Amino acid sequence: MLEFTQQIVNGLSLGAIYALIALGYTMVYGIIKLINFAHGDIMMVGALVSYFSLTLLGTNIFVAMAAAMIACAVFGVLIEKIAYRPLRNSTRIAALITAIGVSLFLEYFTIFIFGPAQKVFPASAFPIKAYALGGLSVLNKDVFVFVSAVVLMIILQYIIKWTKTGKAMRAVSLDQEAAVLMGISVDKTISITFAIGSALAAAAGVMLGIYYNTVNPLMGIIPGLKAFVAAVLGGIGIIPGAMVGGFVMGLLETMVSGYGNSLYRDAVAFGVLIFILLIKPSGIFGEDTGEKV
Amino acid sequence: MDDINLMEISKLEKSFGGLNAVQDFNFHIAENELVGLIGPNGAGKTTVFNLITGVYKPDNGCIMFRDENLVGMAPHTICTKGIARTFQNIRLFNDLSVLDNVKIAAHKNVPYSLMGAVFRTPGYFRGESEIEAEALHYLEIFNLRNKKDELARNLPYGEQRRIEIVRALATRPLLLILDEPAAGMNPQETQALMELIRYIRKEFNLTILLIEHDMSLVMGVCERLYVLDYGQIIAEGTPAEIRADKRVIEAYLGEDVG
Amino acid sequence: MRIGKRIALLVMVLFVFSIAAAGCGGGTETDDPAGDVIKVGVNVELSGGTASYGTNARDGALLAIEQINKDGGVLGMQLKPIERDNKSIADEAMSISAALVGENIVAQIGPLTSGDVAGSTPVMMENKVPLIAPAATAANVTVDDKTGETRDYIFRVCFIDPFQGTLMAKFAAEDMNATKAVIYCDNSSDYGKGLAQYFEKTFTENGGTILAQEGFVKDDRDFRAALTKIKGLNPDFIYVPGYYQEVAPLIKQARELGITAPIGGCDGWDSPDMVSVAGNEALNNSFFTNHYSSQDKDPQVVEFVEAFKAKYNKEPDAFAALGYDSVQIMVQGLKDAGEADSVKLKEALEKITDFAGITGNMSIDEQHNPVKAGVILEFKDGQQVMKTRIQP
Amino acid sequence: MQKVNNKWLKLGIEVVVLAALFTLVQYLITAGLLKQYYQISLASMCINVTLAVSLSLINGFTGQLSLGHAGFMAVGAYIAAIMTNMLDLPFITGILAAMLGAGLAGFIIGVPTLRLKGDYLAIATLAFGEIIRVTLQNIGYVNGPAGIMGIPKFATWPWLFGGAIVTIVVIVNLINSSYGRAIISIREDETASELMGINTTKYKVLAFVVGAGFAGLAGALYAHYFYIIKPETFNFLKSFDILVMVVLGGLGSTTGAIIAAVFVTALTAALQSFPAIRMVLYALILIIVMIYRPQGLMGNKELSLRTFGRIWGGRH
Repeated sequence: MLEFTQQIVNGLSLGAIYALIALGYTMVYGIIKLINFAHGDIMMVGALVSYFSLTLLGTNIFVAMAAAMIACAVFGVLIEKIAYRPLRNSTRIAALITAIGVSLFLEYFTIFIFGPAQKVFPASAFPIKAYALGGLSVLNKDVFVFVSAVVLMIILQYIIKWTKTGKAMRAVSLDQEAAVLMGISVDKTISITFAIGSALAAAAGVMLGIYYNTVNPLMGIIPGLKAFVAAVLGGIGIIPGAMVGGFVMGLLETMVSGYGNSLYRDAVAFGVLIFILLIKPSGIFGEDTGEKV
Repeated sequence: MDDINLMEISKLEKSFGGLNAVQDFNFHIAENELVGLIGPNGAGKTTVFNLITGVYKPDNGCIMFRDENLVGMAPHTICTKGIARTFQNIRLFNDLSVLDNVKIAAHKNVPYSLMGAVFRTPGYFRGESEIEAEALHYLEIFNLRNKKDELARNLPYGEQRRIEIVRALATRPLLLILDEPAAGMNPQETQALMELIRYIRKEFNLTILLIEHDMSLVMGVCERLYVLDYGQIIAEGTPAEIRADKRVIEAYLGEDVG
Repeated sequence: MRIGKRIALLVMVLFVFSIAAAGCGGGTETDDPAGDVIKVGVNVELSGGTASYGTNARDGALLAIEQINKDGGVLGMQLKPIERDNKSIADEAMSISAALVGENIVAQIGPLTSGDVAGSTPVMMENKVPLIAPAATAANVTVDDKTGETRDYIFRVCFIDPFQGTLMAKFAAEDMNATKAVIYCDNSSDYGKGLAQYFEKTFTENGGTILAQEGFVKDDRDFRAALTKIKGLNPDFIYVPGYYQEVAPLIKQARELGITAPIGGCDGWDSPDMVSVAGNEALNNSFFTNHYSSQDKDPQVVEFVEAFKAKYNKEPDAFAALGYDSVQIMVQGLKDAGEADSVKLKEALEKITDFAGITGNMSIDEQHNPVKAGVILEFKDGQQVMKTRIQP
Repeated sequence: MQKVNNKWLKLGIEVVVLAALFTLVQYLITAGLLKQYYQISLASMCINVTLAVSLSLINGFTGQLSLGHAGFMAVGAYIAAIMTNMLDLPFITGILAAMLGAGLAGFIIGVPTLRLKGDYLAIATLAFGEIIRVTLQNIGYVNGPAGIMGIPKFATWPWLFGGAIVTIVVIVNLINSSYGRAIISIREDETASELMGINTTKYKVLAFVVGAGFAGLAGALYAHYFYIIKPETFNFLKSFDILVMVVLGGLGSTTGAIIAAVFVTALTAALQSFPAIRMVLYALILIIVMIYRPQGLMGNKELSLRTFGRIWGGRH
C-alpha cells in the first residue's frame, strides 16, 4: 500500500511536468491549429537561458526563470514571424514540415554553438529537501512543479476566459476571418499566443532543469512528444485537458513501470492514446463537432 | 397517389443537442415524379437530404427506397442503391479536372478489377475508354465538353453548379436530389437550368427531388411540393394548392409571393 | 513579390548547388602531394541520438592527432584528420566510410556505437582499411558470430561486455557479499543489455539470485517508478549498466527514495558529470568497473586530462579517453608497420602488445580485442577511489 | 513538339530511358568505375524513392497524414532479415514476406485509425510507429535494441533499381485508374466522395495497405544492403525524413516525390563534408523551401515527357 501511494506521488510529479509542457502546446494548437513540433525545443532554449543566467550571471532561480520566460517569449514571436506566418494560408502539412525544420534547427544550432554534451544545472539553484511522510518520500521540487503547473493553468485559463486578449484568442481560434471583421488583429493575437506559449515552454524547461539538473540540446524531443500526447489525450486546445492529460500520462507511465514491464512503458502510453483517440477522437475533454454538409 | 412509390419516408426524426431539426417527417415520391421541398431558412430541408443520403443517422423513423430501408446504411451504399445528390455549397473535387470529377462518379460501376488496373490488362484500357466516353457524353448534354480539361476550381460559379449535377448523374441514379441548384444564378441561367432539369428527367427517366429558394423555379418545374417549417411538414400539394395555402403564406411565402 | 520569390529561389538553388559542389570537390581539395600527410578518417556521431558520445570521442581523437603532429608526426608525415558526422545512423556510417575510403585514409577512428560500427564494417573489410572502434563493446563487432571468424580489419580499444559484467558480478558476490541483486539496465543499447547478461550469468553462478531485471531507455530522466518497485524488493546490490547521462539522475533518485543498497556500474559511468549531477552523497556506496580513472595519478593520464581541459575547456569522459587511445594505438601501429599502408597497419595492429594507453596497458588479442587490466572504482564523497585492480 | 500523346510511344521512350539508366549504372559497377561511395548513394536513392513514392500514395493522393511510415519499413526489414538471415530462405521470399507482412501491419493499423482525421490520424500513426519500434526493442529473438547484424548483402543494383521501378509502376498505374481517382477524390472531399458512391473507408485502407507494403519492400532492400538493422533506425525521425521528401516534392505528385527523394539523398550526401553544420543547413533548407514553395517542388503536377517537350520547345 505504501509502495502504491509512493507510485501515485511519483506519477503525479512526472505528470505535472508533462502537464506543464502540454499547456503551451495545447494553447498554440488551440489558436492556430499547428502542431508546433518545435515546442519541446523552445523549452530546451528556456532551460539553457536559465542555465546561463544561473552560472554566468549568478542570478537566483526566480530571476533565471523570468529571464528564460522573457527570452523565449521574444524568441517564440520571432519564430512565428519568420517561419510560420508566411505559411499561414498554406496547407497544414507545409506548416508541420516547417515546424519540424524549426525543431531540427534549434536542436542542431544549439549543438553547433554549445556542443551536444549535457550541462549540469547548479545544485545550489534549488536546494532539494526531502519530506518523509510516514515512509513516503516527497521532495520539495515535486511540490514546486506540481503547484507551478496548477497555478500556471489557472492563470492561463483566466487569461483565455476573462481578458480581452483571451477573447481575441478564442475568436481567432474559431474563425479568423470573422475575427478580422470584428476588429481583432489576427497577427497580434497569434503573436501574443506564441509569446505566452513559448514563455510557458521556458517555464517548463527551467522546471525540467531543476528537476533532473541537466540541460542538453536534445532534451526537448522526448518530453515534447510525450507532452503532445498528453495534450491530445486531454483534448487538444483545451487548457484543463492538457493538465489532466499530463497527469494521466504521468500516472500511466509510472504504473506500467511500477507494476508491469518498464520497457513497455512508452508502448502502453501510446497504446492508450490510440485507444482514447478511437473511442473519443477529440480527447477526454474535447467536444465532438460534426461536419456540416 | 401512384401505387409504386420510389421512396417513402415515415416518422423521420432527428435532433441536434436537444434541438429538433426534423420531426414526424412523412414523405413519398413516385417514380418519375419531380417534387420540391421548400421552406424558410433553417427549416431543416438540408437535414432531410442528409438523412436520406446517410450523412446523418436519424434518431427515429424509416426511409424505404424500393422496398429497402436505407436507415443505417453508409452514404456510399445508399448511392449504389440509386440515390445521388448535389450540395448547397458546391463540393466539387477542386483540384481535379472537370472530366475526372465526372469519371469519379462512374467508379461505382467500374468495369475492371484492381489487378487489371495495376497490370494494365486490355480490360483496363477498354474500361477506361468506356468510362471516358460516358463522362464525355454527360458533359456534352450540359454543354461542358470543351471545359473537360479545366480544373473544377477555375470554372465560373454557374458551371460549377452544372458540373455537380453532371457528376451526380454519372452515378446513374434513380433518384436525383438537388440542393438549391439555382442558388446564385441569374434569371436567364435559372430558366436554362429549369429546362435542363426537365430534359434530363425525361432523357434518363429520373425521379427528382429538389430544394429551392427560387420560387419561380420551384413553381415552374415541380409537380408536387412539400413545405417544411421548424422541422415539420406544414403543407403538401401541387404548386397551385401550395400557393393558396394559408399556413404556407404565413410561414414563408407571404413576403415572397405576396 | 513574384520576382522577389524567384530571386530567393534562385539564390537557394545556387546555395544548395554550391554546397553540393563543395561536397563533391572534397576529394580534390584534400588531394595533397603524396607522402606529405597520412589521412585518418574520423567517422563519428555528431548529431542524432548519440551525438554526445561521438563528439567527446572526436575531441579526444583530434587532441591526440594534434599532439602527434606537434611532436613531428608519424613516419615523418603529419596526420590529417577527415571528420564526418554519421548522424548516429548505421547506413550513414557506411556511406561515410565509403567516402573516406575513397579519399585514401589509412585507417578510420569510430563510429562509437556497436550498431554504427556494424554499418561501417563491410566497407572497411572490402577495402582492407582498418577500423578502430573506441567504444563498440558488443562481442560480435570484431567477430562474426555465425562463422566464429575474426573480422580482419575491425579493432577496438574498449572492454567487451563479458569482461566488465563478469568483473562486477564477482565483486558484488565476493567483496560485497551480496546474494540478492537487481539489474536495472539501459535497454536501448546492446552495451547495457550485454553487461546485464554477463553479470547475471556470473552472479548466479556464484550462488546469488537476481530478484528482478528492469530496464530504462536512453534519454529517460525519470526512474522513480521502477526504483520504488526495486526498493520494495529490498535487494542487497543493484547493478546499473548504462551511460552516465541516465545513471547519474537514476542514482540520485534512488537515494532520494531512500534506497541505500550498494549500486554497481561500468565504464559508461565515467564522467565528471556523475558527481555534479548526482551529488557526492548520493554516489557514496556505488562502484564501477573502468579501465582508468580521470583522477588517476599516473603522469600519462594527468597529462592527458590537463591537455584536454586546456584545449576544450571541459573534463574528458571515458569516450574522450577512448577516442584518444584509438588514435594513439593507430600511431603505434603505423610506427611498427614502418609505412602508411592500410594492410601493413592491420598486420601491425594485430601484433601490438603492452601498448601504454591512458585507458590502461593493452595487448590486442586474436579476436582484435584489447586485453587490459580492469579497475573497480568507488565513489567516496565525490572522489573516485581505486578499490581493486584486476589483471586479465 | 510532336505528338507524344501516343501511349505506346510514350511507354517506349520511358522503357528505353530506364533501361539505359539501369544498364549504364550496372556497367559502371561491374567495370569498377563507380566509386563505392556513389554506389551507396545510389542505393539510398532507390530506397528513398521507394519510401517516398509509397508514402505519397497515402499522404499525397489519399490525403491521409501518416507519420508512421518508418514503422512499416521496420516491419519489412525485420521480416526479410529473419527470412534470409535466420531461416536461410531465398531473398525473393524475404521480399515478398516483407511486403505482405508490412501490408498486413498497414491493414491492422489502418482499419481502426483511418476513421480519424487530420492531425489526430497523424498522431495515431506516429504512436503506432513508435509502438512497433518499442516492441521490436523488446523481442529477444531479433536481439532487442542491438538488432540484427550481418544480414547478407543480397540487395544488388538490379534489386534496388527494380524495387523502385516496381513501386513507381504499381502506384502510378493504381493512381491513373478509376481506383486511383476514387482515392484522390477522398483527398479532395471525403464527404462528397462518399456520396458519389465511393466506399471511402475501403479505399483509404487500400491506399494505406499498398503504401505500407511498399514501405516493407524498402525495408527489405534496406536490410539487405546496409547489413544491419536495429529498432532505433526506424524511429519517428525516420518517418519525418520520408514525409519531408513527399512534401518537398509536392503532395500528390509521384514525379515530385521521386525528384525530392533523389534531391534529399544527394543533399544529405553533399552535406557530409560539413559535419559540424550539416543538420543546421538541412533544417534551414527545409524551412526556406517550405516558406517559398509550400506546395512543394511540383505542386500536385507531374513531370512528364510533355513537360520536357514544352521546355525543349520553349513554350509555356
